[in-house]
Amino acid sequence: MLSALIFLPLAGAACVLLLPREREEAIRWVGLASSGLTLLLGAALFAAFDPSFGGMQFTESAAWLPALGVGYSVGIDGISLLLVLLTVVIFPIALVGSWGSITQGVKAFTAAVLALECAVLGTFLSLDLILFYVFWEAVLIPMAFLIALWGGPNRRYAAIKFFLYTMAASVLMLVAIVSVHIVAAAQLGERTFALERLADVSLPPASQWWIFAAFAVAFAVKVPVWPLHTWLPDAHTEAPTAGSVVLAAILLKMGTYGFVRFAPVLTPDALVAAAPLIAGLAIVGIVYGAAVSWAQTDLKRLIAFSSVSHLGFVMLGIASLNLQGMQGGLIQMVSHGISTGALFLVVGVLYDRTHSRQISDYGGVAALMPRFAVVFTIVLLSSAALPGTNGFVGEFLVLLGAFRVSAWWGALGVLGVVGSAAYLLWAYQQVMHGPPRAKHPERLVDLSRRELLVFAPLVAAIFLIGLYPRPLLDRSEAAVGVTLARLQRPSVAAACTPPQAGLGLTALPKRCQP
Amino acid sequence: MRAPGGLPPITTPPVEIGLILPEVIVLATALVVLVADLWVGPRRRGWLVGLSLAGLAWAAWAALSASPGVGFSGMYVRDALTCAGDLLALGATALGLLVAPGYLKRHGLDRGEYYFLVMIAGTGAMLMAASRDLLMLFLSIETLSIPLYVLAAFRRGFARSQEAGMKYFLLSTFASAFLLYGIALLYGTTGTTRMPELGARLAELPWSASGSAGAALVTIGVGFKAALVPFHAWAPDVYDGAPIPSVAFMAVIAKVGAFLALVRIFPLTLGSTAGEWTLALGVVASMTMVVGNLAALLQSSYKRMLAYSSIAHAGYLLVGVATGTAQATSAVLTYLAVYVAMGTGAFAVAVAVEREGDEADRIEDYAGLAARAPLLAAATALFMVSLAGLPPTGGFVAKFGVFAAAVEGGGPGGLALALLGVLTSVISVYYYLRVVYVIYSVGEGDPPQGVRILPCRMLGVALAVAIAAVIQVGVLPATVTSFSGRVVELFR
Amino acid sequence: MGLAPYMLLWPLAGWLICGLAGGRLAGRAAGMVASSAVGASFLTALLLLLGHIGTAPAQGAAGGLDPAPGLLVPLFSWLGAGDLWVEASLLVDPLSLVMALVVTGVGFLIHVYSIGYMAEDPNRSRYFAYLNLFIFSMLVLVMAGNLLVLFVGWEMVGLCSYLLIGFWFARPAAASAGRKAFVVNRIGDAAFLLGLFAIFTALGTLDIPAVREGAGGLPDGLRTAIALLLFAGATGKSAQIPLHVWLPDAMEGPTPVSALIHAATMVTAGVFLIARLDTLFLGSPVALTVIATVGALTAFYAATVALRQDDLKRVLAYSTISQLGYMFVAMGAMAAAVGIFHLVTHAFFKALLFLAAGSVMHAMHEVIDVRRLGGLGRQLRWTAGGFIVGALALAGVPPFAGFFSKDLVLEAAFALGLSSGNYVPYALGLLTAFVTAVYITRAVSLTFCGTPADPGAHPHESPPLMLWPMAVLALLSVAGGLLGAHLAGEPLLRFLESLAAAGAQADAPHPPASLLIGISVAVALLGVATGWRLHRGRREPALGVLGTFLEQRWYVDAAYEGLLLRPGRAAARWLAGTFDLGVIDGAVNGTGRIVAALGGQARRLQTGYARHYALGLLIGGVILMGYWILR
Amino acid sequence: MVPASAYLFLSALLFTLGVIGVLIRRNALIIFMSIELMLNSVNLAFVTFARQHGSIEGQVVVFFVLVVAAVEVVVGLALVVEIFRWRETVNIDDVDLLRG
Amino acid sequence: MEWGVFLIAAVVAIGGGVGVITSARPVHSALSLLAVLLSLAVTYLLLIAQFVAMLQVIIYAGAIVVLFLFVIMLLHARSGEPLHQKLPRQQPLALVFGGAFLAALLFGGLGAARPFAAPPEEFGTAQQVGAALFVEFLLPFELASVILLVGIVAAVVLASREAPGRRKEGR
Repeated sequence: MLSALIFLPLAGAACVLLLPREREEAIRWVGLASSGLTLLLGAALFAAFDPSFGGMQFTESAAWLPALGVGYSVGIDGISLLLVLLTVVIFPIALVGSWGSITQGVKAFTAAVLALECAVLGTFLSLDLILFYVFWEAVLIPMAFLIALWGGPNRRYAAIKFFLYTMAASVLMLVAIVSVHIVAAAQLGERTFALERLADVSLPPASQWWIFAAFAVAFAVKVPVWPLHTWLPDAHTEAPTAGSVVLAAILLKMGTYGFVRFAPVLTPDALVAAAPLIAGLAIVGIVYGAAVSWAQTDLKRLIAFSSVSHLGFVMLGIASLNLQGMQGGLIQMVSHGISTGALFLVVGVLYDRTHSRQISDYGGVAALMPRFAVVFTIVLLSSAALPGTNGFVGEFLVLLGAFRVSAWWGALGVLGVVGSAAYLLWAYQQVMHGPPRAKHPERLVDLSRRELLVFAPLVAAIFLIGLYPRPLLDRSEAAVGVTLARLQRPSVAAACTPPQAGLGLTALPKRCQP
Repeated sequence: MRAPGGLPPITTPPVEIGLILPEVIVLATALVVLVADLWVGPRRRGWLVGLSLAGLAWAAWAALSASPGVGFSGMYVRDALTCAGDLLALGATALGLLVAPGYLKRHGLDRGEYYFLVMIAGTGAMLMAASRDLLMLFLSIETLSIPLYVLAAFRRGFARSQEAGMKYFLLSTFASAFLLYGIALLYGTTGTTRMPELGARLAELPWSASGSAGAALVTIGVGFKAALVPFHAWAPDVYDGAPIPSVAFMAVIAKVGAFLALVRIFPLTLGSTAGEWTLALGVVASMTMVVGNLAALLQSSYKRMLAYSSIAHAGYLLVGVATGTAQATSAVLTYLAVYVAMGTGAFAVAVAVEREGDEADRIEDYAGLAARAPLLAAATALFMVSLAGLPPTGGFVAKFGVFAAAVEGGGPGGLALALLGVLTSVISVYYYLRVVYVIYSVGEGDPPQGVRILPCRMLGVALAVAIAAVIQVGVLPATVTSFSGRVVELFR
Repeated sequence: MGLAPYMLLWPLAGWLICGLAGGRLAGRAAGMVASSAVGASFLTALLLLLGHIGTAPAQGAAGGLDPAPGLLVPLFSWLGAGDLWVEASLLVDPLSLVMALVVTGVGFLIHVYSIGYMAEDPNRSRYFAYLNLFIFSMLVLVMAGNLLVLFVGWEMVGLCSYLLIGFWFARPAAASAGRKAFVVNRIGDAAFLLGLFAIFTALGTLDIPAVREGAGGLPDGLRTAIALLLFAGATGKSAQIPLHVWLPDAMEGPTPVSALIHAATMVTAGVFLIARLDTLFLGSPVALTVIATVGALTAFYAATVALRQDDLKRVLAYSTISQLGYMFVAMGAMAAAVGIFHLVTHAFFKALLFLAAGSVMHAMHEVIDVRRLGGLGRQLRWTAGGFIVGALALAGVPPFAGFFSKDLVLEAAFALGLSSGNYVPYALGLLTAFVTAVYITRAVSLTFCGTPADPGAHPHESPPLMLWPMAVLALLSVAGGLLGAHLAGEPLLRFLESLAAAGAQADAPHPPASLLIGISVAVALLGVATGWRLHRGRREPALGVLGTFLEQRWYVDAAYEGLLLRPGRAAARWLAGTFDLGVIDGAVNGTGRIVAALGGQARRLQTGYARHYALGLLIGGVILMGYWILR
Repeated sequence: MVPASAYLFLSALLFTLGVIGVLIRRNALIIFMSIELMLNSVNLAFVTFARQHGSIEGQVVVFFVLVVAAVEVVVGLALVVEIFRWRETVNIDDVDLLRG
Repeated sequence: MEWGVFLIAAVVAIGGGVGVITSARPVHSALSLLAVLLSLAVTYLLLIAQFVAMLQVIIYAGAIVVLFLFVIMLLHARSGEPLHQKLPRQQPLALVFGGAFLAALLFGGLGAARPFAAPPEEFGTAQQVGAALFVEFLLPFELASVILLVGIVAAVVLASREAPGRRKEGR
């Protein structure tokens, strides 16, 4: 079932590629159909998921590269379930949302988006470290494509920066993965990259540190944790709407997901030790993101920096290493996906009409586009974490979790709540309020039926999660509990064999002693 | 029968034809093609390629079915490495043959000698893998190299092609002399040129300056063929100037031969004195990765960029050799298999594009290729992604195998090499993806003037094979890795 | 579940109808729908009250009006994570019922008024949707059985306030005012949120009854900290120093909104919050002192500023701030019931004042600057009457409602002085009472007396739909004092007796009530007289530097602008420009540039000369050999 | 009897002379001759070692080196002639179109 | 006596070597090369390698040097070396690193030197070399024939006059 979920979009992409490029309508519908089917499958998965069990469900595994112990193994637990759900919901929306704006290269665009969906789902569902890494890197290609080919004027720079920055960070993770694998081979007596097997491995403290650091840098860039964020504004700004939506809604979650999924299992001691550092960076990110957002003149850049701020909350929640914090972090991931995705769609609506992202080019739009104003307001409030919307649930739990660790974390984190209201409302006012300022007011027609349909599920989700987040929280609670339980594991580092002993299967002596 | 001088008769031993059957088949095919060329009309040269491919297929079959053994007074060995080398060289040769005809026809170079030389070079590479003797290795290298000089200079009357041939020839013979002197010193130290005996005697000796000097000189000679920094300088110029089909072939076949020889020399022959060379090879590998990738960064010529990229890949391959474990060696073979496909493929793409009747070697010449030749563009993109080592292509599996082996078997040095490897890979992403970007960029100025796409059926076949291989290894790597895993038996 | 949820459902339904039906509701339809929703809600509240009183004897020990303990109505479980379990629930108890009645009652009147006031506005269905949403949110706030639910209401009323202040968003001032209100409120909310965290961390629950129960057992320091955090939240919503700056600007909204939200109901939420968690505050003398002091200072500050404001609505806004200060003084003086009493009477007379001011604006085509008004008493009799009733109530002239409640507040403040020796709140309160009388007299004089400033204007009295609500409010402003008057048996105070503060008051030494009443009355009358003397005939005495100081609101807004906002904005720009692009991103791009430069250097090694290559080979070979031999 | 080291000394010296010749001369023909010099010095080393070990291998190698040297000279001279035909130079420094 | 012969041969060889790399005219270089080859033949005789010495004289001196001379004659006109040095630092660097290389080579090479033992019977005769060639070195011998064939084909390809599309190109 999970494999079907992962590869259904890819099959859709293949179908799209087989269609002649002139038949744009057919291409669009095939694309939508395959991502829609994926959505249905995801919904079925959500329904069939057993909330009471904190381990992996629906697991599948097969040998892939047996010589090295690499396997194809996928599974889902409460943590990945939420992100999978988010993914399958966002992608059809992103596809439909770009029907109006992508007119050149529809075929390649649709195929790239679908391939991206496949890679993202694979990332969230992989239980084998190498498989995870494969999907993780595979995500970069279609995304960079989306930015580089359908992006704004500075797209090439943005795409290359996005690609190189995130890749540079993640290649170190590959080396770290191999190192874990080697220690595991010594301790377990078998070659494996399977997460569940590696969970039994105790890394010695020294290597735990650098392995955690390698993982953390890879994830932190993706999140992005301050000060590793500068690729994000450029990528967001230049990407086409669908790209921004997917980037913000889903790709950034890959980083936070990585923290939750791998750090507690592989490097629990280092995670516990580094938690204050992570929290510190998260708080800086929250405040910094908010402050810098406030000074932006470009709408997309503003939202990009708001992502830095909002993802800071997720990281703060994770760093609190308690149930509320982690659960809040998860909900915040989903919430940010929905609300920031919607914000980018909102900007996309404006951009489609006037081809400007500059805040100063707008003003008084609310009067011309009342329905749009309502949607924008709702999305904005969700992003500003107004109670009753999804954003509040996540931020509340995160801040509560953080506060329970240290009142200071809570106190500083709360600054973000004020800040987000300040810059979001400021931007909203500049764009929507005041006297109309647009050069071509006649272009600012209200939302079309298609656009309303695009926003409808997002708005529904905003309120649904805001008013009744239980279905999500219930499903993830057991898994988060299991994850946190790993951190309580007594440190067995002392009893560990040194990594040099009996590595590898070959009888050759060790080389390159320093 | 007794000679007048009263000398005893020379009884030649029986020729162990079964061992060298694959090489013999290729050689015979080459000769048949050389002769048949005299009778085949210019329009029917396609038959020659077909004939050659049939011969290569037969040779591959022979390589797979031949039984292992040592023969020719211990000069020749047929083992897993030989078999792997045969298949790699045959694959590279087949692709090299398929890539050429369209180009040769367009430029009036369509002569049977081309195919003959390609197959002889292929034989040389096969023999390099099978050499169990340093003299044999030297002769194999020459068998590989001399045809390549000619292939580089095959575009007669073209200064750049001539220059490529000249530089290649000059520097190659220069390096060969070093190699020979190294062989002489090793021979002087141990009294033999058979590799296993030589390795065993070197291991017995406590330390010998001559053995070390000899090994260093041999490294220069073989490293030259593999284009390792600082013995690489010929490669960019030669690849830049030589006709594209030749480059597509030589970049790959030279690596196959050289790295199989390096594997034969270092882990297998000198394995017991590994401490003497791991650091040296590691440093060379680092320099190769760094210089190759950095110099490729700002190239504007597609061929030249790929030339530096091939240097960089030599660096990655050498990481595997320097690590020297069975796992690393197996990874090197997998890497070579992938490189045969993606390296040839990347150059082959350029065969189909020409600007104003000549090679289209500027990267800008490929602008908007996606719109005009979507399949060709997709193939290029795939090769670039694979060369960059990104999943889910074979390039990733190849690099992953090498780096994993280095981390696992190389200690801190191996870890450092792997880190440097992945970081330089990131740099490489820049110049590979630049090509992809140019190919797919839409609406950025007019398409370049005078650029034409010239499809060719045989080229299509070559590309299809290469694509299939790159994807196959990327998605289901076990097929290739389990095969290259057979080299483990050599280490027992 | 009882009736309580329906009280909330009516305005919710009204909101949905007005919001979704939008422009399809022609004429007065939207207003009618919205008003009837709130009316229904009011009736439900009334029924609940009666039910509550009715069941009281069965449960309570004493008879009569003795209140029943609160009734917790669970709705659904909202969210849970680990030991956090939040049940969305309503708490039906005297305090919430009183608040609900005020909200829906005054709210209903103002809805009705709005039908007339907004008759010409094309976006009135949006207006009524917002208004209904506000009533719903306010009810969520006051009825909440869980602090997190309360916080939901708390933030949502802030949202409604934002939406309604910025209702005429095409006016930049309105849009800015709405944003300012929201953001300043958010600052308070942040503190509130921290208070919630602290409560949960200490007590493990956020259910209001449980928190009230458990608050007594908290250590002093923690309790003080929590109390101060919550009070900080209250200063935001209730516009106390230092977070008062948003309220005067909020007058950019439609006047009925000012009446409902920024006078009668929402701004009193902070007072309500303290009453709601009285047990928490009672145990912390430090917090109480802070509350009383801040309240008194705010009361005095705002009253003095109101002396020199030219915008009639701004006068009323500062007056509101000032009156809220009184309520906080009561809270700080452990007289929660008294505070609520003042809240109720204030709701009546301040709503009346605003509606009257709105009526003036309606008549004068949006002119509200008192310097351009004058002499309206003749043309707008009903309006002027209403305003004057409200003014008298505000000034604390007996027997108007304001007199009773304000007197009780001052009494409580005096009692505080008796018990703690801190007479500052009382003194300031008394002073404020005087100033209050002065400024409201000035407002009346400038607006309704003398000769019109603009003889060309021909104001017409507002339609009955606007006058009737004013009449009802005027009635309440006159008679509302009975709710807490000794003569009438203090029904409200007794009803609210469950508030611990009211109980605590009993232990305190009794102040000399009749003396204090006398002083109050004297001060009020003196104030009115002074005001009349100073401003008779629409005169405006020059006050020199002091006048400018007051006109500039003690330069508080300017200080915020100059010391916080502008430097903050500059800092943000610096971060976004110089630091983020220059330093952080510069490091990233710098790395790229270095690599590219290295690439250029690497290319230069390839000179094209074969002899160079051979030399390179030799050099490499020599080094390799040297290493290998000498190793 | 002349010791092996004397022959090896001569061999090394000649090899180095050849190396320097390749590096400092610009005439392609002289460069080729320098390479021949290097190959010959290798031969001397082989023959010396053959004598030292008493094994014939070293002498046989000379035969193969000779063959290769001959073929290389043929190919190299063909290239020189070809280049001379088009560029009218045998100066190796003039062959510098390809660089960077 | 042996020393005397060796020293003469060595001096001639070194002198010839220096001549090869310093002569201004290729002809002189070729003649110097010839001197080296012949003196090496003498040392081969000293090393009991009669057959090799013969090969040296016949093939090297006889064939290869003649080939060089032939080409020199063919290109005689402008085959001199220009005075202008494009690569000024090449010469000093070559000398420095050449010297270093020589040191390394001597250090390595001389380490392998051992005293000569009495040679086996018939050492170095054509018979013995031939036997080794056809028995032990059969495969290399066959391979050598392939290389020669390649050489022929290479010469044909490179030298054939039928090259089409000839034109100069450059940047």
